[in-house]
Amino acid sequence: MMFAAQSIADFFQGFGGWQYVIAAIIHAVLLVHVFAVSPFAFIWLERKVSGRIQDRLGPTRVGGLFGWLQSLADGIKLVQKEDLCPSAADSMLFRSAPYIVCVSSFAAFMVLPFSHGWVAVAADCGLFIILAILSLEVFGIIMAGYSSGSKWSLFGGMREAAQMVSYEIPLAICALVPVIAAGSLNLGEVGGMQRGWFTNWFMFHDPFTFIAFFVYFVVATASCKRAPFDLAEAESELVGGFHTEYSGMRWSFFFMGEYASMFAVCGIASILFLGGWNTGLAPIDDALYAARNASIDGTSGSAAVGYLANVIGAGVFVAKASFGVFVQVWLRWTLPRLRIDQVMTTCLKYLVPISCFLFLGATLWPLIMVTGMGRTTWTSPIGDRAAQGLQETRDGNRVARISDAGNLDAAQARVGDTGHIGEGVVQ
Amino acid sequence: MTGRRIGLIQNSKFLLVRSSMTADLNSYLFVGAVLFVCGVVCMATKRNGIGVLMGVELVLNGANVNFVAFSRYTDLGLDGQVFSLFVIVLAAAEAAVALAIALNFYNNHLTIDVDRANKLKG
Amino acid sequence: MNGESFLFTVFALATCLGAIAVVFSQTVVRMAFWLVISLGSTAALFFLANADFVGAAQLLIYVGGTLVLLVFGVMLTASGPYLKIATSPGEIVMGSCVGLLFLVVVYASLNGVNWRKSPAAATENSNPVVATGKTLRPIGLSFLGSRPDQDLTSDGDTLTPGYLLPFEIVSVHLLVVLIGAAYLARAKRRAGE
Amino acid sequence: MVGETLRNLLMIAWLLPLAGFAVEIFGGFWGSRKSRVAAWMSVGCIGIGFLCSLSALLIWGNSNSWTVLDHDSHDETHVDTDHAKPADALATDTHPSPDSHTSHPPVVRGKTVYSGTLYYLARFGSLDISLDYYIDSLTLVMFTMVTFIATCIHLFAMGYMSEELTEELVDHSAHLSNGHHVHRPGRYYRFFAFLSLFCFSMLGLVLAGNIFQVFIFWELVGICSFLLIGFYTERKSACNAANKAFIMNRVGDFGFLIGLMVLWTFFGTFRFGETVNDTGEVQAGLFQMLARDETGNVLRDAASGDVKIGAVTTGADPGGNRTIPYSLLVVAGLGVFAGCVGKSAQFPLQTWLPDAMEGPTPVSALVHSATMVAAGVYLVGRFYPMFVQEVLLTIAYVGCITLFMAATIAIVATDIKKVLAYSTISQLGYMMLGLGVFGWGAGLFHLITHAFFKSLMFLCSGSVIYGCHHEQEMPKMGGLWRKMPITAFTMLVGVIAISGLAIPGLIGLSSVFAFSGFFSKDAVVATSLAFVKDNPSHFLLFIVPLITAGITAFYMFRLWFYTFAGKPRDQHLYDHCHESPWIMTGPLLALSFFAAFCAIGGEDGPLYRLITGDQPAHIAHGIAAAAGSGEITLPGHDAIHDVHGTAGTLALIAAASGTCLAWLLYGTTLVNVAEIRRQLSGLHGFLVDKWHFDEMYDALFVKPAHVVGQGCAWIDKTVFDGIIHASAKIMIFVSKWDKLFDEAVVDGFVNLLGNSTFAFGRSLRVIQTGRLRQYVMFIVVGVVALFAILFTTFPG
Repeated sequence: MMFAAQSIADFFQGFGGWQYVIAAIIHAVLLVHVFAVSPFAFIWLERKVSGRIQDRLGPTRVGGLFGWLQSLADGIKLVQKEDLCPSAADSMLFRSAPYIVCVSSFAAFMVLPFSHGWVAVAADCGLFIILAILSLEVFGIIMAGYSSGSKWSLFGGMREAAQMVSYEIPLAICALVPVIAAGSLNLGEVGGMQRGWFTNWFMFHDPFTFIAFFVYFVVATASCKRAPFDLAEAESELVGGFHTEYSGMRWSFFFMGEYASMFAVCGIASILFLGGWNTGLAPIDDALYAARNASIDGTSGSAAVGYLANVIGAGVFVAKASFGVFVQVWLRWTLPRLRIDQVMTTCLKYLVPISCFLFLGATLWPLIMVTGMGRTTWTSPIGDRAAQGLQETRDGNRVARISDAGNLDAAQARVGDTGHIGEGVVQ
Repeated sequence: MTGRRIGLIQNSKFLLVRSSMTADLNSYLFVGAVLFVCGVVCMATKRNGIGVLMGVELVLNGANVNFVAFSRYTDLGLDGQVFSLFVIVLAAAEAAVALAIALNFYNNHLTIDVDRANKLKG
Repeated sequence: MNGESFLFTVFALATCLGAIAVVFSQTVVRMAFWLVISLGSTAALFFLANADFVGAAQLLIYVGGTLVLLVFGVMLTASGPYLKIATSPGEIVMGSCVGLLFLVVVYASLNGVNWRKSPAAATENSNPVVATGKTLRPIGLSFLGSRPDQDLTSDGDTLTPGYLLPFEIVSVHLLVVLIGAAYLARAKRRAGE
Repeated sequence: MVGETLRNLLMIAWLLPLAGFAVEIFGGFWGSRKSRVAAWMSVGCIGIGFLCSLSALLIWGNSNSWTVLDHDSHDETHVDTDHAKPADALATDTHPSPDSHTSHPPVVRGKTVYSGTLYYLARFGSLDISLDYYIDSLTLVMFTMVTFIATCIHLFAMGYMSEELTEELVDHSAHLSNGHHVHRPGRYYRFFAFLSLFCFSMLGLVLAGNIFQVFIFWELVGICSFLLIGFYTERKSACNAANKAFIMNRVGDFGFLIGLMVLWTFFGTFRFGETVNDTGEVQAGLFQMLARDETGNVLRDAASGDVKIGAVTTGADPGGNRTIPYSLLVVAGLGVFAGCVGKSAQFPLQTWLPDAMEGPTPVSALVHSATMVAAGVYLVGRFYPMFVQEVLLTIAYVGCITLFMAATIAIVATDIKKVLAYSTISQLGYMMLGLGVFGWGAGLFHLITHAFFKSLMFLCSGSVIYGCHHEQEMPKMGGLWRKMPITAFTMLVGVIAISGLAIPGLIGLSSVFAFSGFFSKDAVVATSLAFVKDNPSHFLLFIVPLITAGITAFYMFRLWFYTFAGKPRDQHLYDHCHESPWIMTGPLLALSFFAAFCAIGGEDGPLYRLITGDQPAHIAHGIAAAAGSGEITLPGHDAIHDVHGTAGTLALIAAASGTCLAWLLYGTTLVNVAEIRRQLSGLHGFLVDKWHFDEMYDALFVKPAHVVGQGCAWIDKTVFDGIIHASAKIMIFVSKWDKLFDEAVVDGFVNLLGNSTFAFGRSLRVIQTGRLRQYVMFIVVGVVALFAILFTTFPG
């Protein structure tokens, strides 16, 4: 789709700086589609998995094979539903809360790279930005809980707020553990560093990252208020939690947001720990890498090769993230729900100290390695990979500049810098 | 200073509406000014203590905007960003303490109305 | 009017309108909502000004932290649903008038100043270091006490100090605030009871 | 060697009482008022002092092999007089010139006078003031006498003052304003401390080697007398008596000071005898400086008639040509004598002594009869070489008046101690008379004997008072000899001694059996007779003492009869009175022995020889007045010797008649005393009023003093107070206006300032509404206003 964007941009050459805006919009549209379609898949997945786990078939009626149209049917039903607003509610907040939720969780996709260079905004501090954006989601939920004017919602909102605010801490810290190993917050670089055999995945970089992966996954599950941490929508106690009063599309927006954020956190996990779009098999990865570079240099092959390579990488990435989502679903139907105090205790009394310990360990690990075996890693030196990552990014920028040299003034180049739209051009 | 010229004549140009809002320094500063003024007015008009707190946050954000703008458009460079980072962190700290104070106030007076906090009335 | 200006206009309007809405909205939670809008778009402005890290920090700390905290406060100090402590319209009018005057004054003064532009980038009128957008590592290094952006550009004649000491001070300050806030906000018997 | 030994012994005797005083007064005896430790301490001090003095006397005698006592030495002085001697040789009587001994068979008298310097007080160029010692026979005799009597009196006082041995003593003679008696803790230790201090002062006075040192101790004994007279401070009478004594002594000491000034001015030294100063050169004393020719007259400059001061080894003119005007010499003598008058209670300063009887009786015995009052006489004797004829005549007349007047008053006194006091004055008058009529030895002889018997009689009276529980009025007594035989007997001894009774031997008067008083008074009377023979115009100087001898016998026996003989007049008193304990009667016996026999042998006896051993040279042969000149003639020894028999007989007759009269009047009931008293009521009243001396002084000094004082007071009240009050009023007036100014202007300004500030703060108070939002608003408005001003004032 990058290719498409670039072509569109080229098509709008004459419009001053506007073609990039249009390109950005088109990107956004594509992303929205990803964002909007994936929940259908995940809801369907959830139904089937829960069904299997509970020894039943799950949806079979609507649609043919495995009832794959069930979610679509649900969506149609929801769209048709009346948009209710309780009289006791603060209507303005009540209406706007779902938008906040799904916008925030959608915005996370801006900096989430699907493959090498396939990213809307290749910010230097991508991880930081994505965590920040994900943390916005809470606000919408609190809004919903507060503005619904019902005690169930209020309690739900409060629980959600407390849970999120406290779970952000170990989440960020655990995310920082592999960052220490990588030395970069740029998710693209981090992903690029893990090329080669799967031992290069940061999960296996050192014992701390290994533990950190599981801790991160638990925390991520909680921060997506998935069971067993779904106290915000505990049906048994608070009818529907923060979305008790919602119905129709607004209600579905919450679930879009939830599933999107599930996908987002799992994607982050796959990039930080599981090698991102790398398969973990050195020959394949090297092949794909060579293909991309060739396309970038423009020496051999065409842009289509690099594009194909990126498609493969994106598929790998989505597969990894989806597996993470599957595991979360799996957990939901396996583990009982905790009490709210247990949730908070788990976070503040166990996960935070553990993550802090992991953080310290990760910082000390290179020293241990150096004293032990004279190098900072037991796998291939991370410095080289970092250099390669930097190299790629720089190449991308340079090529973009070259390609646009003719008619781009500095300001537009700045926009390119900011939006990194030009990266994909050559690929 | 040499570059500093204050005068009604020269200032009169801000009165006429700007045709197009380009992203240059003055526009940022204007946004910062609006944030600042809004924050001040918020502080001045809100009777809810937490509203006053929000006003403070607005004011601080106006300052942040200015910092970032300067770092972007003048050779203040990174310092501006660093300063704004400090401002943000300290603002968070301030918010925490202020909120604790507000809670105390509420515990003692069963209200959050700052007008009720006139023990220091002369 | 290029793309940047367009984005800037959008976010600037969002920021200003959100702020104004904060001023004029009555219930606290709505204020918080508008504040989120305003601060979020401010963060967007930061991104637009190549201050990615600052923007992210703004989002994380302000929107995700401080504002949630504020809403907490709202809920803890709400003596009724949709607490509304109305301000007399006269005050609002007067405040807005004064605010307007103040805005005039501020804008007049900042407009009257000929800000010293970056000499290195006199043509494109922006700071070269920041213009590249690669500000994360320099900021981190400056927190560690070294300034590559300046030391490398200024022919290495003088080594300008970084922000190690302020950084440490701020960290200690945060710890102090944590403890102090916990102490202040700990559950007490109400005066009324 | 002998000099050092004597000096050290006497210094021990002198300084021991001082140490005792220090210990007793500061030794913390106020903590234990029941202990006799202080008393024993002082008794020990003075007793050791007595032993030292006695041994010193013996050592002195051995050093010159007692040549003083044998008759030859006495004659040798006669022999000396026959020889024409150069005046300068006579200037130092203690160093007989060698040629006198070459020309005579050797009766060698060793050095008998020792003088030296103990300590230099101050130096003024070549002049200096120092503590010296001057030891000759007189010094030694005085030392022995004083220490002995003091020892006896200390012992007596231990018994007499025993009632002070208590924490709570009720003084029946002292009344508080509310009429109750004074209750106070006993002051036993303090009494003995004062006694020790007195002994120290008295001995220092005797040992003194220069007239200034004498003056110092003179004042010290004055202080002790003051303290002891006023021992019962709670009694107003005691306080008054103490003040009176002190003040009257000051009157005399004023003259004394004048004399000292004259001497210091002209002689440049105070020393009596020669001393060797630390540079080794011999310094002549006063006695050496005042040269006398062979006739005993002072050397006078023919031209100016001034007196030459020879043998000067100090001062500006070593040549010895310095002179002193004769009149000033007289003045100096009179001045010194004035001091003696005050101290010895001579006319006209005698009135303090009877009042001094307010002190405890031992004090009266020691201080006011035996030693201190005798100090005046002693000083006259010591300073004799410096007196010229006119001074001596004054002395004689003063003594004459004093002795008669005091005797007459003593006749009518009824208080036993008062009688003794007046007799003391009278006897002191005798001594002065004797000295005045050139009877140097006689006067000092009487001094010693009188010290013994008068202290004896005072102690007896003390014993009587003690036995009669402090009853002093003789008319209430009578017949006490049955109750207190020892006292009565010893008292009788004393009475006989003072009356001068004697039993004429069959062969001449030279071998009479008599008590000490007879011999000494006999010597005085004889001297005066000799004097009168040479100067008929001064016949009173013989008549009066002769009559007074009878009066003395009369009132003394009157006293004895009144007290001890006859029938008890107050039965209650009689029943309760008792004999005193041994510690009081013991001293009585000892003293009575000496009172009786100390003067045995009369003028050939050892005591007289000892006293006159070192008498001034010009005395022995008298001073013959130049023919035709109005000057008086002073008798020599042989002249006195010639009239001795006559004088003695006359004196004896007078004494006997007085005794008989007393016996008639008081021993028997033949004559009604009251009748006589009524017939002579005028005279009696005159005498009872002590010749109106007190009234006279009151009229002469006190009243004028009061008048002057009232005048001064009037001036003070009217003039000075007027000035002060006027200035005060002016000040008040001014300050009123100042007050107005202050309140109106200054305070007004300050208050205005304060009020305005307060009001301003009040007005600002409105602004401080305590509303956060308003403050913010103020800030904003302020900033806006500021900028507005900025824009308008600095356009461009």
